[in-house]
Amino acid sequence: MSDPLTPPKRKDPLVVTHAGHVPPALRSRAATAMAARAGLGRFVLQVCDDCARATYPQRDRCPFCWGELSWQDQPDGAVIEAQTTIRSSIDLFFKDHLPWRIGSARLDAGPMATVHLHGDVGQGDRVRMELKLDRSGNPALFAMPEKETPHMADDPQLRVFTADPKYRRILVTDGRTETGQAVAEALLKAGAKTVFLGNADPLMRYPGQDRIEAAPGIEPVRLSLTDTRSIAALAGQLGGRVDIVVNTAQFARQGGVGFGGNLNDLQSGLDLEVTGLMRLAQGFAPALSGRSDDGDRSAAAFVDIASIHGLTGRAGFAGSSAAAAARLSLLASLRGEMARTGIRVISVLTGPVDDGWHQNVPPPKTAPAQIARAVVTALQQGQETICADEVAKDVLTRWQDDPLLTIREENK
Amino acid sequence: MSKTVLADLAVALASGQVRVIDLTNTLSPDFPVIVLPAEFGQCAPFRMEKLSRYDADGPAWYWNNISMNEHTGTHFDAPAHWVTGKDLPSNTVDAIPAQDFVAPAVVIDISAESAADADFVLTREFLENWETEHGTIPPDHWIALRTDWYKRVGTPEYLNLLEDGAHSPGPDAGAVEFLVHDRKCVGLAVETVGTDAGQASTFNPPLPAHSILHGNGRFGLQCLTNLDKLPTFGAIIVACPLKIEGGSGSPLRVVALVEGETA
Amino acid sequence: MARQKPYDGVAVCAPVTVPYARYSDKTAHWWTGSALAALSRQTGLGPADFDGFCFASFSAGPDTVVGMVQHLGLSPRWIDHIPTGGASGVMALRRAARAVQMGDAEIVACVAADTNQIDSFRQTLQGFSRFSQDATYPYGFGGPNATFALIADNFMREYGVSREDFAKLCVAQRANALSNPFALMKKPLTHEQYMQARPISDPIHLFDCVMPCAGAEAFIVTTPEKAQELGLSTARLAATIERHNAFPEDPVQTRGGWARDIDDLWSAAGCGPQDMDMVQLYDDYPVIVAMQLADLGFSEKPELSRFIADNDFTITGSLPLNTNGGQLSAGQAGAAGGFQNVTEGLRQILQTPLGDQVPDARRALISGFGLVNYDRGICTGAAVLEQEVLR
Amino acid sequence: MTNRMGKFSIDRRAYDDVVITTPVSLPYVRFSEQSAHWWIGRALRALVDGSGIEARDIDGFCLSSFTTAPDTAIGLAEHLGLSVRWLDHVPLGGASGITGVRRAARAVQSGDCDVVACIGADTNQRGSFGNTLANFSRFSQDAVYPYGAGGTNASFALIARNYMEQFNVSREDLGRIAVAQRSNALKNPNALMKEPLTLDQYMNARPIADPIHLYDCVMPCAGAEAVLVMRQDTARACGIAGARLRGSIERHNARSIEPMQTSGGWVEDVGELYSMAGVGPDDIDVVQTYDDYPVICMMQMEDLGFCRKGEGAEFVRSHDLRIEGDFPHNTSGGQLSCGQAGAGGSYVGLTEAVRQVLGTAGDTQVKGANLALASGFGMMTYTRGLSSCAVILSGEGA
Repeated sequence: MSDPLTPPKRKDPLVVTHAGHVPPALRSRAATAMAARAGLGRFVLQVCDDCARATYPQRDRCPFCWGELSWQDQPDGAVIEAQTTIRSSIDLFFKDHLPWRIGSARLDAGPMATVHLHGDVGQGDRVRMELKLDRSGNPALFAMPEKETPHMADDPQLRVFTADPKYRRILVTDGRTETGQAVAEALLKAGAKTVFLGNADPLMRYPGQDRIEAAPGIEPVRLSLTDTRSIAALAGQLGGRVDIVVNTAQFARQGGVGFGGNLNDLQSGLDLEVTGLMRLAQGFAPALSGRSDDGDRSAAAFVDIASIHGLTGRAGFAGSSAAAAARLSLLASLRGEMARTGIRVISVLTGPVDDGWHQNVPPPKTAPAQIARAVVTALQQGQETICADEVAKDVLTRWQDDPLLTIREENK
Repeated sequence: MSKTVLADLAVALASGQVRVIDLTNTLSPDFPVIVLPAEFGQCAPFRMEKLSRYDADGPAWYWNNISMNEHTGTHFDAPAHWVTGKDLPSNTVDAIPAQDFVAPAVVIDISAESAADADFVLTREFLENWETEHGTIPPDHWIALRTDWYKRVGTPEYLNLLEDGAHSPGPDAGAVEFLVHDRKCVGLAVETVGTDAGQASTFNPPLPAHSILHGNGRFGLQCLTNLDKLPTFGAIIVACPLKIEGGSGSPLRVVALVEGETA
Repeated sequence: MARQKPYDGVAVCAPVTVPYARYSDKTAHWWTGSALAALSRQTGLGPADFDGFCFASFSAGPDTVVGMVQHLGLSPRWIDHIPTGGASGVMALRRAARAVQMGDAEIVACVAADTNQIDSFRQTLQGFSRFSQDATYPYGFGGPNATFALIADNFMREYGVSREDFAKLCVAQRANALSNPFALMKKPLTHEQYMQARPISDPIHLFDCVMPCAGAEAFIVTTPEKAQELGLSTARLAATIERHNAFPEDPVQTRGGWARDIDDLWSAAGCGPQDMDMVQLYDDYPVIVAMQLADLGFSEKPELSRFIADNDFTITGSLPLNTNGGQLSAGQAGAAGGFQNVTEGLRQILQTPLGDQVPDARRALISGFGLVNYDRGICTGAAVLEQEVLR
Repeated sequence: MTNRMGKFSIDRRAYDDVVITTPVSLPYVRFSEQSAHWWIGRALRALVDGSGIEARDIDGFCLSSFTTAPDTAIGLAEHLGLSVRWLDHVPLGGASGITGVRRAARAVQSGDCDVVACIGADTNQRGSFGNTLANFSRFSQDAVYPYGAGGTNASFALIARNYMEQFNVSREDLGRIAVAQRSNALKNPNALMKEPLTLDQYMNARPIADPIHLYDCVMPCAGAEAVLVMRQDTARACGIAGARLRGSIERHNARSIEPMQTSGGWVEDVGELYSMAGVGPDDIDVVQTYDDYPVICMMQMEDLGFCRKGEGAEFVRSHDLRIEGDFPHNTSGGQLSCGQAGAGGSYVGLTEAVRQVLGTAGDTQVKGANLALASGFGMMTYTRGLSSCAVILSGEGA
């Protein structure tokens, strides 16, 4: 079993914050393709289109018959054939995390692989492989116990690859919405120490305010994503203490483009969701980055919840989808920036949320609780992209398969 | 009026005999704006993005881009703001003669009543009683409603928004009709976020201040401060909205000129 | 000085060209695998069947030959890594031939492959060599165009060769390319178009330059017995030469290493320039083609202009030159550009051309030239291939 | 010995009268501010000085180095003014030296050139070791280095642990190899390690990546090793003594489907090695294995036929591996005690083997050594050493 994580002690103000490093980031294009799938929580290997054998490390051609390779989900079982504990490393990141355990895993899928080891597994063990992302956003094979072990998630080596909310202090940007409240509650339930819950207009009450603000662990804060000054003020106040930022801002309005679109809605949506995301990132990303490897208390993730229709556009919600598209684009760039500092950037993709702005949309719709679950799962798994619900999953699957077709379908 | 009036005024300003009172709230992102039901277009609050501040984006200068609604912060309502005034001549801020932006004010103090009842309604009867006590409201004056509401700025009690809507004092139709038709007022100047009472959408007719004032070519001034610093009679209000082409209103700096020691 | 021993017991076969692409999102590893897959289709051999592997590429980094061996599942007992660009084809041929002849390997796959991603060419140039980093690219970053402009300027003045002469070579190569379905250039080139092309770095103009692209070339070197068993047509390696950093004392390059070893080549081959049915010369620039025509014994340098005028370089002409169109018209796939002279020569004498067949082709002269480390190409090589058995 | 030749029936031809001469080992330094170009130039100079052959008569050049980028062999030829008619670039790490000599031998034997300078050299500037590791191969970039960046230590730890468990090898057994080499190194003035090493010290060394401890690891350094390869007639004409190349093998990516490496590519070809040379393991007087880790030395003792697979531990227990012992092994101290000069390390055993059979090894000389075996192993591109090679040399009297 793993030692249970203990609540981090208060930081000694005289101790220099540990500078964040990331594991070696130089990878091949094929490895980067693996990362893209790892980010979705898939366990994939390259499989030959001709001879159907799986291969690893990442190749560009099959080593058995020189056929073309494609990425496929693979059985995730493996056996650890050998293990070692690295006690000396010339890499800054690993040097900081020594001792570090790795092993040689014989994957059920066929190939041998060098893998990171969970504390509860060792030589001879059957394990369950997970394809994680390391702190530089690159793929990492991680051997987990085959069956759940006590405090499994608290394994210090595993926690390097996740952004588990346990004992972490988290900013949720918009407590005025049902989604924001559901996310805050789920994070507390998952062990978060504190949730700073944003309120764009503390002078105005909001539904559910009394209940959520009374919840233990909730600290209401003034935060308006459309107000640069309020973000600067909050970052100045909390920047050094927030470990995870979850942006739940949403401005969904019905409307077309040439017909029935509302320019003010578009502007408001862009200001809140797009410019607001950039304001939030500018306020908090530097502070998060500065604490990306600060032991138990390290900053871990920046989460953004956006409509899946940012990928495709959507008839009837043109402006909202455009804002989501811009938001996903900003987030992709932010992900690249944050990969250099070791902060995971997570996209939670949703279908139409079951709220007042989607009253005319037939079900299935996304319940705020589903979004909250997805946020927690992504953080616990260290996943980069997660679909909160069936609609998002469906659109993403179709989009991965044929983007242009899906764009047409969603805009009919 | 002799040709020395302005010279006299200059002397009076310099000597403090005439003082300038700022009736304006600071434009800031924190200042609340009117809230309409969510399905309507919403009034944009004040927002400011720095362009440069003696930095790489402008080494020797400091300036900001700002954005807001025409009705954000301390602001002026032109007759075109309301449907009742939509066909009047010169009903937008750019078309209103500049002459109309400077006018004397009469201050009606309903602060005690408002403190006692946030939904206090100003009636014709109240005004007539007031005149009995203070004298007749002269024509061509701003009617400044002192509620001391400005002291609530920065608290939820300013908008005072409960589940059934906002609660703040304002006139009923009779009062507005009286002020417009019988007293020929320039407009209504208030400290609350609107010239109408918080609950005025439930009045019959609804929103009488907006409806009657603008329908008769009169103006509104909202979100004022310091009305308690003005004399009942004798202050002159200077309220020049931005000259926005076809604008329905405008944020503006409102000042009052008051004489002597009067506080 | 020892003379080269004959290449007894060596068969060259199975030329492969993977169709070029102007830009490719694939890696050099992929292109190498494509070439091996093509060899496999032609021979039925798989990864376990090759016991020798010879590799040339600029864009496989950080891998070299041995990384490629692992990547592509080979388990050879002889490998060679040839990072000499335009000379790599002839060098691979020589190395593989000696390995087979000496019993160090029996079936050697020789592969050159390079990808061309959107920014690869600039990056290759940038990281090309220390001398180029220190002493040529800071002088205008003209790449090889600028270097060869200096060589061409000097050569043209020294030997009375004109752009008109180069035009004839380029126009002939383009004509040859039109029958090659894999050539990237699909339109005819007229003498007039050549002359009026925009200047790149005087006197180099547009049609003097190759077009960088992605592609792969491969062939097999084995024993005649093995080739027979596999049912492959074979060519014999009659003679080869190779030279590096020859004539460093020449102020500007007017000759390549061939000039030092040409007698060795023809005496070992037992024939001469007049016996060649075609020449496949390294053609990064027409001035280098002209230089080879002289250094390899077809003409004296002062007579080059007349020699060019007197000959027809098209496939059916008096001296077929770069019958696939050469790099000038087929494209330059990095190090694979240093292999296409071998594969094209081989295809012609094995009677399996991509495009039109050179009539009665039995002997091909292959010449390589490569690696502008500083101010000149410093690797040169040449080989004479002869048709042996057609199957 | 079983001949493991598989489907390839072709016979390796003998090297006839090819000889290896002029072994050069430049004194190593832990860190060097000089470039690899400088070290290579210095090695060339030592070859010229040591052989009396003039630079312009060197017409073949074979280079191995990790630190010449962006240059390769050809860039160095121009840099150092060589004009050659045969050139090879051998980027095979620990297998470079022997592979390079094999190529050079075929070139001089075939008359493609007369004298080949074979050089392995690397500089070691602060950071260059990490740089080499980080850029070693695509597989290491994608699938090894990001798993702890333990470099080869971590990868070999996995091999060693598996090997030790499978074949019942203890750390003491491996320690014997390291301790004996240190004893040998003390007689080699060029060795970087100057202090004796006891088995206790070996056992108590700090762990690096279990079961690899400090004295299992080599020390990266700067240096160069070199030889000349030519035909016997050329050597005689120049009055240089040379070691005859009796047999050699190489192999890459052997047995890649075995999950854990327990043997190197030697097992595929070792029969041919001895049959080419016309001798057997018992005839070898001195053995230089590639010693990036003692466990790899033991693997080679087995794979090269000195004992059977699984008997390596017993073999080192029952033999004295020192210069004066009954199985003189890595007599210069090897990389474990001399230092590992990058690709130069691939030549350490070779140059020492040449010196041994020529009787010019000085204080490390094994008495009466006439037949020497040197082996190479390299390119840990992923989880195993990809390249292996070996050579048998004899003195002129043989």
